[in-house]
Amino acid sequence: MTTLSPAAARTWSRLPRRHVPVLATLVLLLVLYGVGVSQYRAFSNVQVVFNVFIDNGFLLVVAVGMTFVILTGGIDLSVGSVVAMTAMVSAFLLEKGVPAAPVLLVALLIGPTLGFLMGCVIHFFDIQPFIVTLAGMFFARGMCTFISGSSIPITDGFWTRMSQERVGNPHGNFVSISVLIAFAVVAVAAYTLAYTRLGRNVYAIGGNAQSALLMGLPVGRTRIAVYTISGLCAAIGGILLSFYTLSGAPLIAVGMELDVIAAVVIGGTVLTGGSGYVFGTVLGVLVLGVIQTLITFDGSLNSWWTKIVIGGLLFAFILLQRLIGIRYK
Amino acid sequence: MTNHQASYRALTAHRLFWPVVVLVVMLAANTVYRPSFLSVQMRDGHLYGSLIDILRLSAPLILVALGMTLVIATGGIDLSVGSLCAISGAIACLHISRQPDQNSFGAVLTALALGLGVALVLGAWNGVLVAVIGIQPIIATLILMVAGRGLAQLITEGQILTINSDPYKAIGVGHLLTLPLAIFLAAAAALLIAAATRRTALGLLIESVGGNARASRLAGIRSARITLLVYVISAACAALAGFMMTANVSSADGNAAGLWVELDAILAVVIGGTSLVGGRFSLGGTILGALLIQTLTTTVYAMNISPQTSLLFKAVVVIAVCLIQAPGFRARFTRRTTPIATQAAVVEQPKEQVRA
Amino acid sequence: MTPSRPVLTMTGISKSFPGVRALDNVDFRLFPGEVHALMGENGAGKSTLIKVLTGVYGTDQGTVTLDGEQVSFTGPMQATAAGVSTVYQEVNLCTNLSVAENIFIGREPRRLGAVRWGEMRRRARALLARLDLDIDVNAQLGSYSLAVQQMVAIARAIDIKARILVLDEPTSSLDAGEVAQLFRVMRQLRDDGIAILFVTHFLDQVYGITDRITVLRNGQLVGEYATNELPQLSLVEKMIGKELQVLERLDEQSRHDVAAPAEGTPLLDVRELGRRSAVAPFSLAIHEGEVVGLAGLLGSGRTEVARLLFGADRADHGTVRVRGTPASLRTPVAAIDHGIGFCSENRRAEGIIAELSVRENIILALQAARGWLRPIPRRRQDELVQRYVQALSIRPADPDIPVGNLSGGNQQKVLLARWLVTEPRLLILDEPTRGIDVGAKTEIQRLVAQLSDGGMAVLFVSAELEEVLRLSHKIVVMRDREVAAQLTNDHSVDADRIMQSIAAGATHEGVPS
Amino acid sequence: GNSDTGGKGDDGKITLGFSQVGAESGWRTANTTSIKEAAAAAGIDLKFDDAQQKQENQIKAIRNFIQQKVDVIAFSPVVESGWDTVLKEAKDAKIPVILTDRAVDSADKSLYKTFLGSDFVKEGRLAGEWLVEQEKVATGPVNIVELQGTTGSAPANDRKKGFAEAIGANPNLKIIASQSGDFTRAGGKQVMEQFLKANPKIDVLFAHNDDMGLGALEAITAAGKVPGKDIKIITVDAVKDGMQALADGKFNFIAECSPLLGPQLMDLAQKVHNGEEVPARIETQETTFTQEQAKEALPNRKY
Ligand SMILES: Nc1ncnc2c1ncn2[C@@H]1O[C@H](COP(=O)(O)OP(=O)(O)OP(=O)(O)O)[C@@H](O)[C@H]1O
Ligand SMILES: Nc1ncnc2c1ncn2[C@@H]1O[C@H](COP(=O)(O)OP(=O)(O)OP(=O)(O)O)[C@@H](O)[C@H]1O
Ligand SMILES: [Mg+2]
Ligand SMILES: [Mg+2]
Repeated sequence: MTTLSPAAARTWSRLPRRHVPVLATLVLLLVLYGVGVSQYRAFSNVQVVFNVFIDNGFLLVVAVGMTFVILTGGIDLSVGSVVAMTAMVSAFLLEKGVPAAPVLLVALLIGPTLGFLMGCVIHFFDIQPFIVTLAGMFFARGMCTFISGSSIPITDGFWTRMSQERVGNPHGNFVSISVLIAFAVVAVAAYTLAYTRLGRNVYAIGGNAQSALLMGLPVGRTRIAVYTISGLCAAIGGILLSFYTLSGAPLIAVGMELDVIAAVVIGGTVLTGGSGYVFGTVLGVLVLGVIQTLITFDGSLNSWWTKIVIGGLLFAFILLQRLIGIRYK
Repeated sequence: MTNHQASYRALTAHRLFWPVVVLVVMLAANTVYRPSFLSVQMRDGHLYGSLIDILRLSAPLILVALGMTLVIATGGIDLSVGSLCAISGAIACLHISRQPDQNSFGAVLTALALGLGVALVLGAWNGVLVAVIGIQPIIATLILMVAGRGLAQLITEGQILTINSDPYKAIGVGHLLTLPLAIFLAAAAALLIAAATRRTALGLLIESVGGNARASRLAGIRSARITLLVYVISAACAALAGFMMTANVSSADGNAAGLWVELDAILAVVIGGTSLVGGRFSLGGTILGALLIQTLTTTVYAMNISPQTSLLFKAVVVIAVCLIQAPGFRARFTRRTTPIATQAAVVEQPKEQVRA
Repeated sequence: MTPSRPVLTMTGISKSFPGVRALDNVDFRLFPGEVHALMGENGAGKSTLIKVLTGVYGTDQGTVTLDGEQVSFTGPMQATAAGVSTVYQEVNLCTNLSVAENIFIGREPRRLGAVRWGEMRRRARALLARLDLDIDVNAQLGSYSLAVQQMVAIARAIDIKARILVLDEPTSSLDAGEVAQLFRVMRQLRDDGIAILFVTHFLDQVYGITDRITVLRNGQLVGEYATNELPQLSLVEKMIGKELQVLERLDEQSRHDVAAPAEGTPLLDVRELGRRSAVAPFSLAIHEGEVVGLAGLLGSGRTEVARLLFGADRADHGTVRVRGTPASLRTPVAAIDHGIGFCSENRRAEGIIAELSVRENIILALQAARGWLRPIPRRRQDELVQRYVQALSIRPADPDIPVGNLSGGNQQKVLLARWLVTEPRLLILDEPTRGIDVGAKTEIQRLVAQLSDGGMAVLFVSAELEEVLRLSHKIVVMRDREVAAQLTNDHSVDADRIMQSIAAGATHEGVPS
Repeated sequence: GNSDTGGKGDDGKITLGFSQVGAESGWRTANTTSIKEAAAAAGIDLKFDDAQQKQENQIKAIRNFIQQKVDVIAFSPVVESGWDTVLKEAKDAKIPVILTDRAVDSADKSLYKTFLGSDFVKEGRLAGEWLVEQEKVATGPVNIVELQGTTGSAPANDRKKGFAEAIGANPNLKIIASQSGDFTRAGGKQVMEQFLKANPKIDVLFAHNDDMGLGALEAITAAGKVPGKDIKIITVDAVKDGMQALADGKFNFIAECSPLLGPQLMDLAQKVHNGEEVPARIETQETTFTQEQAKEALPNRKY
């Protein structure tokens, strides 16, 4: 007879345990926001919060894709460049007079295609994701400069509308359409991870790829899928960025992959894979956004102090997050 | 199976065979493009030529990548090395620039000691965040990557600090026995690290921590100390590289010095055959990887590939290197010609022998 | 009752790894409605044959025929789809997922493509109840002990409605109760016409459930026999290829009844040591040269006790004295400093470092204790490794191959060797004979007895009650994460008595007050 | 609510929100310093933001300036295009915008009040014109190598363009190699080393900034050639180290790109705030330097 009834006392402490990192992040984010409000009067404007979303919509979408990849224990360094390439290709095609719909289609296809190819190389040839996606990063950035050495403005009507349409009160508080798209992506991703086989396989592979293989899960297919998803998210992010800036520039989003990875990790996803939530990623993006807003509001830091303070705030945040995590373990 | 075949097989099965092939192919391509590429002349008592340039310029990358190898072997990663290069270089240059006699040996030595000292402290900081507080390495070192750039600029006040010190300059462009001094420094560091890891048990313990951290703890390894140590070593290597970079141009540029060198270093480590997951590491492979990357950069300049396309070129080469090196790729490629039975002997063991 | 047509036929299977011929022209047949034992020493090629069957490895030569059709799986996914359900030797589950998910992942109940979590949990609960396992299906699998994980893996496999069920040492850390439960289920499945391939090193289990036996030796087929026609003795003979010696030793290995040297200051004396939500505070004294056995059911907290004593988990209660002086065992390093060694039950996650060589794995703990600045000279390493490779018959006997390439049993021996070279004063062994073949098991038992005669204290945890009884001077019985009783292992103690005290609960015999 | 007055104090002090590109070069730092000093001197409350070379960050900063209700917004665009949306928001909030250093390519010119800064194309052209003048008498081909700035950046594109236009006047002048040195000394040196090996005869080096020229200088010396004589060096910027090299005869010509926009900017900010009319485009006072002019100018060079 085997009885392993978990003591009732353990149930309450176990249930939220896996949510503790996310909850801690949420609390700390609110504290950070509180600091802003107490320091700068204009910080309490609702529009400030909306702006954080408006300004980070594309980052959020890309980070959602990265969450999939990191959950499997991989990494995708190509996202920043794919974002730039998507924006660049869109701008280039629009400049050539191609109508908006085919441009959108092409732009949305390039990212996933590249992601798919990278996923195949990673899976079939057993090459480390870091190096494959680094090559992908070189490739996509190379395509940007190859298409044009200088930035290309977008004047297309559809793009302009998407860029300048204000949802909400156009003279009061509003968000951009990109924010709605970003939320839609987040919702779809969260659903996929929680309720579909693909999503559960992602977690399984991140937990232990070899076990997942032996359990008869489609490891290869899933792995290729996550890089494709990340490519798709980067492509959507690229479109949102082109809405945001109404142009394609060869050097835009340089180093974005690091911001994205940072956001995902701050959101509580473990880099070795297998644990984390899309909601955490949303929080991670917001943390970066709020830190930046704080610094702009301060407005007294010079260039190097800006970097030092960003580093310092990041440190304080992660340290607290970690300490809370330990306490509740 | 003839003797000849067997030795060929042993050779191609060696982990570093294929990177070497790519390196040779690249040099050959350069030579075809410009036959004088390989020529080395004697000029002012030292050797002069593109090959020498490659060696000298790869010295800092080799240094950074060596430190990175150890960090990666423990299953970590160090993104802060670029900023550490900038900081240590800036500190050294700042100290020298304040001296009345910039050529004084003593002043240069103090400058180096200062730069190195600060780097060691920052390396320990990284180590503490990772090993003691338990923050994920990529994030822990990202903090210093961001803030460190700011520190470096704070030190130089955002300007490019030019110095005029021959002893310091020698670190970057000096010569010894007709060869650049930087090569000797990198080689010395490589030997030192090799001795420290392979002559002692450090290498074993590092590989053990990287291979299975939980098991290592239960085997009584003080993994926190080991982890701390590798971040410190990595910082020290970065500092030395920072001295070289700044000495090379006799000036400290807080913004540009060592920018993105962490990516190159990680790439070198990975090309060298060390897995980012941690565990077994190969210092020789890393050095080869660094040489390969520098050769690639030099090739872009020497063949005058336009800057617009140079990244595409780089992408192609990087992918070629990994593909040709990947056992999975070669297995698929050779399957048609080699009977399957002998294949297992050629194909190198991946971490877990499981067919996907 | 054997139908004429086998559901599975493997003919002329060969498989080589670099330097090792793991399978050499092996034939194997499996009929519907039979339980078929695959027997052989450690490293004989059992697991490899299974992995060839399920497509984890490709074959060098040979064919696999399933229901008369030749198949060539390229991976476990295909094998599962074709009706081959497998529990591999090392527990291969995802510890980051919940118990329920581990059972159902890949075939979750769904509606319109969406996973039905509630339904999944309900079915998981029902399934586990069938195996008589009452655990929280919502909890992360990793929070349960290895034995529980093994049960979950079995649950997963039997729920897949398969034609062939492959069980590679599923019982290695289960105790009698679970084994009986498992056998009940296996019989049901067999009666439903499912073919079961069963690997184990426990001979009584072989005779308890199997219909036929196939024996492998050194990668070669020795033969296929009907269980009731093959006496135990000849089975062992066929497995080891030598005559009888081992069995003789098995017999002469009687109860370890040298009077327990339980006087004087204990080597280790813990009072009220405990850890919230893991083990209730307990007191225990271990003397030099004493073998203390820990008995108890699955999840009774034996592993927790062992981990607390080694500092692998931190106690939040109680005091420790080593040779009379107060000590703190807060970390493994501290415990090792006090001369304690610990061999974990979970060899893959907490034991071997797969990439490192056998040599490196063996000297690891000793080297760690010396610090990195004092490497063990190569000659000394060779000496030590040589000695234990021989003493424990680790195969292949090449100290430079990665330990991950060894068979499961051989990996276990490497782990044991790691601690033996450190010559600890107290060695804590958590399921040290897990997956080890009959021959080697007696070797290890003898070694333990020998070491304890030489003054080393041993804390011995094993799911196999016989083994505990045979070796221990004192037996500590655990129940529900509490020490239920401490018995001196004299002739009055036997398996029944221990089972009784497990059932009865706190009899608190001989517990120091 | 939106009733906040943000940074605007009651003392009538103007608040200027300024978004800088970053601190990627000594030139940029001098630019920042000039603006900060001028703001202090003019009694303007400066909200400074560093965008770390990212356009996204600049847009974010401008949005935040709008929220803080600053009186005037100024910024040095990282790239030319892509500002319409956020500038429209500024316009709706009735905050005037001044561009510094680089122009933007908005079709709607009402989105900003004025542009203050240099003309990169012109700098390239000035450099080229000087060379054409110098090589008037040249009979054979003149081999030029070019060190470009960061690929894809506006100054690199424009200087390259201006220079190419100007030297088109003389078919003898030929750019035989052109590579990116990323605006850094190390980059300039490394690229120049290979140029020297690949091309036995180099007559002229055109570097898109002083720093790359200074790096190249070392490579030239190491190759046993005399900079300024064997190889003529033309650069842009005129930072102090560059001027020193020019005065020492190692460089031959520098087209100035002045970072000292501060006083002019503050002046403009005040005017714009007071609703005064300002010209749509104001170019900073910039000159060119030859070796002799450099010797004179060097002692009172600030950056
Ligand atoms: N991945 C591998 N790489 C190299 N050799 C291997 C590998 N897997 C198994 N071997 C070798 O193949 C032989 C057979 O191993 P296998 O695991 O099949 O033994 P086993 O009969 O299951 O033993 P055990 O009872 O210990 O589990 C052993 O000699 C082992 O060292
Ligand atoms: N690392 C751990 N973290 C959290 N809880 C654990 C851990 N290990 C075990 N437990 C819990 O403690 C219970 C007792 O497990 P333990 O391993 O001590 O049992 P045991 O008596 O050794 O039995 P067996 O090893 O046969 O399962 C487990 O079922 C599990 O619920
Ligand atoms: Mg086995
Ligand atoms: Mg146990």
